[in-house]
Amino acid sequence: MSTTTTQPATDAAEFNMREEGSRLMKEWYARLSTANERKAPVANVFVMGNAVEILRTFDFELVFPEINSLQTGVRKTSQEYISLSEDYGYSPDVCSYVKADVGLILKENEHPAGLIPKADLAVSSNMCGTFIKWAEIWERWLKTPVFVLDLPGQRAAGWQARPGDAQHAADTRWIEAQFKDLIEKCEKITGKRFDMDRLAEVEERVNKQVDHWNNVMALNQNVPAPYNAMLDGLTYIGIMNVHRGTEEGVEFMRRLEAHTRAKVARGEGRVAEERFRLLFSGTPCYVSMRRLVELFETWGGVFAYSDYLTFAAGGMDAADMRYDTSRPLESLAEVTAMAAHRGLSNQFFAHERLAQQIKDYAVDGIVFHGIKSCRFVSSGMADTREFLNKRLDIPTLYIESDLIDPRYWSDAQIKNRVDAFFEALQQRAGGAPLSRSKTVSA
Amino acid sequence: MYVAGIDIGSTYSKAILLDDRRQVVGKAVRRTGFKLNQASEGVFDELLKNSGVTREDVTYVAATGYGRHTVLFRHTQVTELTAHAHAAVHLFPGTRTLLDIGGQDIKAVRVDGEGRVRAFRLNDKCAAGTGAFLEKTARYLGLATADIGPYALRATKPVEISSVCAVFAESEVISHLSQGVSAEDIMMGAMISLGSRAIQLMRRVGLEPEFMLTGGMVHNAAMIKALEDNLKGKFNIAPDGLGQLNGAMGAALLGLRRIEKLIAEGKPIPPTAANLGTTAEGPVRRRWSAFTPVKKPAEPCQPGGECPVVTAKVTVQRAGAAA
Amino acid sequence: MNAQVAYDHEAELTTVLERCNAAARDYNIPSKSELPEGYIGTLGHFPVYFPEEIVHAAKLLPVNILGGGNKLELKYADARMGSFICSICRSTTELGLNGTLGDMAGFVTHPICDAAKHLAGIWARNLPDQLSQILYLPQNVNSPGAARYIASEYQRLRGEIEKKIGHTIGDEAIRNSIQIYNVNRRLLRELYRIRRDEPWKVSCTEAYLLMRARTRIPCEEHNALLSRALDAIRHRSLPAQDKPRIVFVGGFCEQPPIEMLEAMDDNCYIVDDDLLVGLRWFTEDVPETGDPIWALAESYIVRSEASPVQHDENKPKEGYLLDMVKNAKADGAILTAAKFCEPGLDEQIAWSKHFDAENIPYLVLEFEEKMTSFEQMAMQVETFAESLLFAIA
Amino acid sequence: MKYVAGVDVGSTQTKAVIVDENRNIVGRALLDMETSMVTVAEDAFRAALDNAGAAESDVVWVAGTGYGRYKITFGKEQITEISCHARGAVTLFPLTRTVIDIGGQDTKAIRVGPDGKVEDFTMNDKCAAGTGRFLGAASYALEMPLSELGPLALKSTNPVRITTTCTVFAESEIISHLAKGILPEDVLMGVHQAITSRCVSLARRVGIEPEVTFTGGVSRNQAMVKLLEAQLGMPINVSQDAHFCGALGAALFSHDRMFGEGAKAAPAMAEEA
Ligand SMILES: Nc1ncnc2c1ncn2[C@@H]1O[C@H](COP(=O)(O)OP(=O)(O)O)[C@@H](O)[C@H]1O
Ligand SMILES: Nc1ncnc2c1ncn2[C@@H]1O[C@H](COP(=O)(O)OP(=O)(O)O)[C@@H](O)[C@H]1O
Ligand code: SF4
Ligand code: SF4
Ligand code: SF4
Repeated sequence: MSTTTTQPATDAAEFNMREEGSRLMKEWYARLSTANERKAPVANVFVMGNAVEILRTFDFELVFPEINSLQTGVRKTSQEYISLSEDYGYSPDVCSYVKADVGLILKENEHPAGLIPKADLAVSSNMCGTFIKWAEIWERWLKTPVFVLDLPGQRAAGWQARPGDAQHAADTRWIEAQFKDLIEKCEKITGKRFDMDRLAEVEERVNKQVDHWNNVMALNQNVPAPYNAMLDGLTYIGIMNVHRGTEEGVEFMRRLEAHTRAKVARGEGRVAEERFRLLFSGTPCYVSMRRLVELFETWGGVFAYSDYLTFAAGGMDAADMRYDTSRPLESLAEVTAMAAHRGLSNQFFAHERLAQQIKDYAVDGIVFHGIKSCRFVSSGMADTREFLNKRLDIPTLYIESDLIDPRYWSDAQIKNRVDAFFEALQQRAGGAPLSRSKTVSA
Repeated sequence: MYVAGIDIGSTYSKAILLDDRRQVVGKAVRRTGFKLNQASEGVFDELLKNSGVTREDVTYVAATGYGRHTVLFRHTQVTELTAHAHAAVHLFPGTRTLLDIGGQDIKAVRVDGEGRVRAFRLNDKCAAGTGAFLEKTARYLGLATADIGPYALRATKPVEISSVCAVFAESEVISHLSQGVSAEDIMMGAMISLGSRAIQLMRRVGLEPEFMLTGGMVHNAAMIKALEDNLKGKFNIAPDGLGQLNGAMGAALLGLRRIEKLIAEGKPIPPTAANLGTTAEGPVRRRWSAFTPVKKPAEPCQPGGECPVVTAKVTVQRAGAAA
Repeated sequence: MNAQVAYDHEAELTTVLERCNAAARDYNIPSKSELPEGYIGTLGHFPVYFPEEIVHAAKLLPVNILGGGNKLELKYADARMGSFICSICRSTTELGLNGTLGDMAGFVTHPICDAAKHLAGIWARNLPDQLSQILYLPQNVNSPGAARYIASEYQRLRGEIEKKIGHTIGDEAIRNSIQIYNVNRRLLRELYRIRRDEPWKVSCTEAYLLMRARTRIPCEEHNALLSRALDAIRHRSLPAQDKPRIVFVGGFCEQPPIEMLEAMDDNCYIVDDDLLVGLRWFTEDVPETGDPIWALAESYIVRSEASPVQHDENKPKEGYLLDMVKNAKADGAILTAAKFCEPGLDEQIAWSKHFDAENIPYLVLEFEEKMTSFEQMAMQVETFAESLLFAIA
Repeated sequence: MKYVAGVDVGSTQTKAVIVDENRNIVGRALLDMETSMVTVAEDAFRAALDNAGAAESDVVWVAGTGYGRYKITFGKEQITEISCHARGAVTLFPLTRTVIDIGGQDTKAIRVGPDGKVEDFTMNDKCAAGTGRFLGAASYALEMPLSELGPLALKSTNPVRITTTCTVFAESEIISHLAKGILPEDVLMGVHQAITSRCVSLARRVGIEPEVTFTGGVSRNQAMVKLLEAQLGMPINVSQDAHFCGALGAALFSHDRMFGEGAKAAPAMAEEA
């Protein structure tokens, strides 16, 4: 679905990831702003478990309400949206993404990035339970037809459904049945016939994109790490989601990979002096992300990886998760079933995955970021930490704040904890807790 | 015929006496203290003295407030929300949203044209955002409660207290003071913080004008200013210091209605607990919550630890037909 | 009034209630030696709905794990749960870690919300000997194939249990269990009918205790207790009081403390509620013939209640609540949600906005399983009752 | 002789410790918080110098810690109180594995490894319930100095249960219990129990391993020590210098920086304790 022409690829060194990323985001929002005018079909989808590939074949313009919400945080306007929905009646304990979106409805879709179009369809999934409650808000309030994609996750510890076993076959069958149902609904809404060949094309692009993505992720295993998984990584993942399966998306990822490779070849790291490599577990605090990264980087700490990048990319991080474009729909169902297993929809193997990532990225410590809003990510986190603490001798830090609700960010307290964490890391490394490498304001 | 309304609040006890034309005959306010029945006796005696009437002249007593059940000489009781709502609409018929800031809680109430409660919200069990927060801040600054208002009005550049905890606010006050911020500005800042929390609570019930402020805060001109600035609107405030007595007034008004009805129907006025010489109302139904009929403790008793299981012995009362 | 006869029924009811109260509020799992006759072990499951029949047919006692109440002191769970997780998940974790639930053969959760779903993983890590699993009850019950999917999940559960206990569970045994549970659901429907028609005869607290006992004792025993209780309740002669008729919703997963129910009983008649809705999930009998797994799976879709944790296009939740209010001729509703309960809190808004539109009075309350102070709550309920009755005038 | 110093600017009290080249504590000072953190820190430092009989010019390094550490203008370095309390506690009691620090505004639990290094820690957030301030409220309500609370509480035979968690409202609950005629010791014991159970549940988050060392101002309260021991079911270490633990840790880090390499706990200190 590439209507805008992409710039021809230039030398990797000239690639300005940040600019390019924000250009793509801007373009996407600009298209959304005119979608209703253009009478283009619009679908609301979530980052995890969304059947984007199918929707693309029907030329749906995709709205990611989660990204809208996080953007209010990045743009420091989330408080306004959240307050609107709390005044409307939402409890402070409700997921702040949901509340920012309710605020958006109350502000008649006026988003700092542009006008958000009214959706003709919403595809929700059971990956996060809140998705369903969220979609029900649109269903009730805006009368948006909602399709809940039911993706069976892992049933128990110690086993995963794998292609070839009966469980995987059963899950695939159920998912495929739902895809067919969804396709029928899309046909009704758009008045178009489903085109299997286009699905294969989209999948082909996603395959390429995911390959690049996995390479980019792996490049951060280098010392020093070429990018910060929690700052740069967030830009990457934004593109990965909104441009999943588009030409621009493939191109961005291709250039990003080349650019990152070049950086690694030059031995260039994200921070001048990389003293500690860290893994970030949990979702980011978008309002204060820069501040948080600054707190870490002044100590020479860089986030080499984050499990957020795994699950928010749709769990497509394994090499074997490629679409077989010769049988697009079955393959989509198969891969979706596997992605649902790999995603964070349960806690059966969260610790195993982290343990692997600790090794892969050679990190010195893990930062767990509990999110007040998001029980999906936070519920098992403290237990995972306990477990890892006991099994692996790895220092961990547990902090709590929120995705986009600035009221839960307490600078003094977080700074105190971060400082103490680094002092402990330094002591472990054999030294006394020296001061940080750069001075930072109190 | 006189009817008294008594509001035993967490910080202040208020009493008011109305005649049958709904005119105020007398009023009394005193600190509640910690002996609630003494507070009710005390404030009632004061009320009688201020009104120049005797106990026998008072036909009916309606109690409200958090200590309403301790007023043994009451004929009836209503909750403070019901009472406030009723009096608010009696005094200002246009009132639709009511804010009551007391010593230990804040209440926002939406009322209808007849003074009935439509919706309400209370703050949590946290002192940040109650009168106690102000009193604490004042205490660090060495101010008496009554001086807070006039003092804060002198502020020129208020600094907000961002701490969510009334206790941690103290360190913030100290740190502001050490940076040379004047005490007036700090005090006013505290009110602005409190004010924004209070207005937020009002938003939760829907900001329908007219607004009315009740409770002890009506004595605090600076607080009223902070609230009105935030609301960008005016509050109705009862004249003659009746604002703090609003709850008592509501109780008295409802009492009057009740007694008028009883008289119209030719029914006698029911006796009070004090008349009957009892101290508390007997339990009507068996309280299942009072038992913890556990066969064995929910967890092994720790040596020296406190046993988490309370096995209350309750004498079984046979409720129902036989009683 | 014939005091002698009335007294007997009251005494009978008291006996039953005492038994139920003891069962309902016992947080321990019966050990091997304490198990009721004929049972070989226990299997825990989390609210809301669970196909207990399958477990029952395996001669395992199905135990609905409902948290730890407000007397439990958390010692271990706080380290395992962030500070924003609901109480029932915390206290359940505590009971797991402190050994109270150590004798269970397994613990099964359902994806009603993320916290509940994740509980299974936490369990698996900490109690590796138990069968800790997620039973995927689908969130898309409207797509064709949903019943087949549920049936395959049930079949899987059956297989897992068979492996655990070492012998097969026959169809006949499941059909037999369905019959027993059908009787139970009929009795519960009757209990709720009495509450709707003559709420002064049985309080919400009493009904709750009667019902909750089923989460701990065999269904057969519960059937007998319920029959006795219903008989006694029918004969009860308590006068109707001037209290508003209220529907109470929001207690579908985390359990409101008994004190809270009592505070409501003091001021209102609770004529219908969604307490322990999973025990009353089916609105009609489950077919007692044919493939029992299929009967349960299909009934889950076509003969079931609506709940905040189940998305079903054909059962709009406000509609269901409105029916509840209408059928019970209620004057208003109390809409609660447990603190930190995402589905509950979201649903509360939807309900309240719908009630605004329909002009039905309601009160919004938030509760926590572990709360110990009820003064403020009682005051709110009292105010609500006053505003409905304006009884003073 | 050259000296190093540690200054712990707490929320309620400021502590300063002077340590000599041989790691002996030679001076201590404790001041109540006044209006300015800067001056109180300086005053405490001077008082500790006086106490040590040392001249300011002999002090080669000052490290600040505590809530107001960034306010110390004369300090050369700031270290968090978590590292400092752990360091201090491990120095006083080398077998320490868990440190519980209850101060005026924070309650912390720190787990240290066998090598004396911080492994994990946790502290209370945004609410003063369960901190020393809760005792402050009791002291205000009972009009009794802090130092007498513990001894009185220990006389209790029938403690009441304090149900309010909010420190501010606890004050009124205390008074209302007293007004009901409940003995002050029983009320006080209730207060102590409330704090203890909050602290213990916090401490359990890091996992409690023996030996446990109790630091911070509240460790001076014997009733708290007794209750903590009972709740944890193990004896806990308390030192005369526990209140100065944060400042001591800061001073020792200064010592490392100036005179030593590596952070080996000095046995000399432990003997002194
Ligand atoms: N004269 C006054 N000036 C300023 N504030 C006052 C005055 N009198 C009372 N207050 C404030 O009002 C609060 C008590 O209000 P009130 O409504 O009587 O409380 P309650 O009903 O909870 O006992 C106190 O916390 C105090 O801050
Ligand atoms: N003599 C004493 N006896 C008992 N408790 C005391 C004593 N002195 C101080 N405290 C307690 O110690 C607390 C201060 O502890 P401290 O560790 O200095 O805290 P901070 O570092 O936050 O100022 C006070 O709040 C008080 O409760
Ligand atoms: S709970 Fe978490 S995953 Fe779910 S919608 Fe909210 S932020 Fe997203
Ligand atoms: S109470 Fe709510 S949040 Fe908690 S487990 Fe139940 S449904 Fe989930
Ligand atoms: S935050 Fe502060 S004011 Fe609020 S409950 Fe805790 S101690 Fe009380």
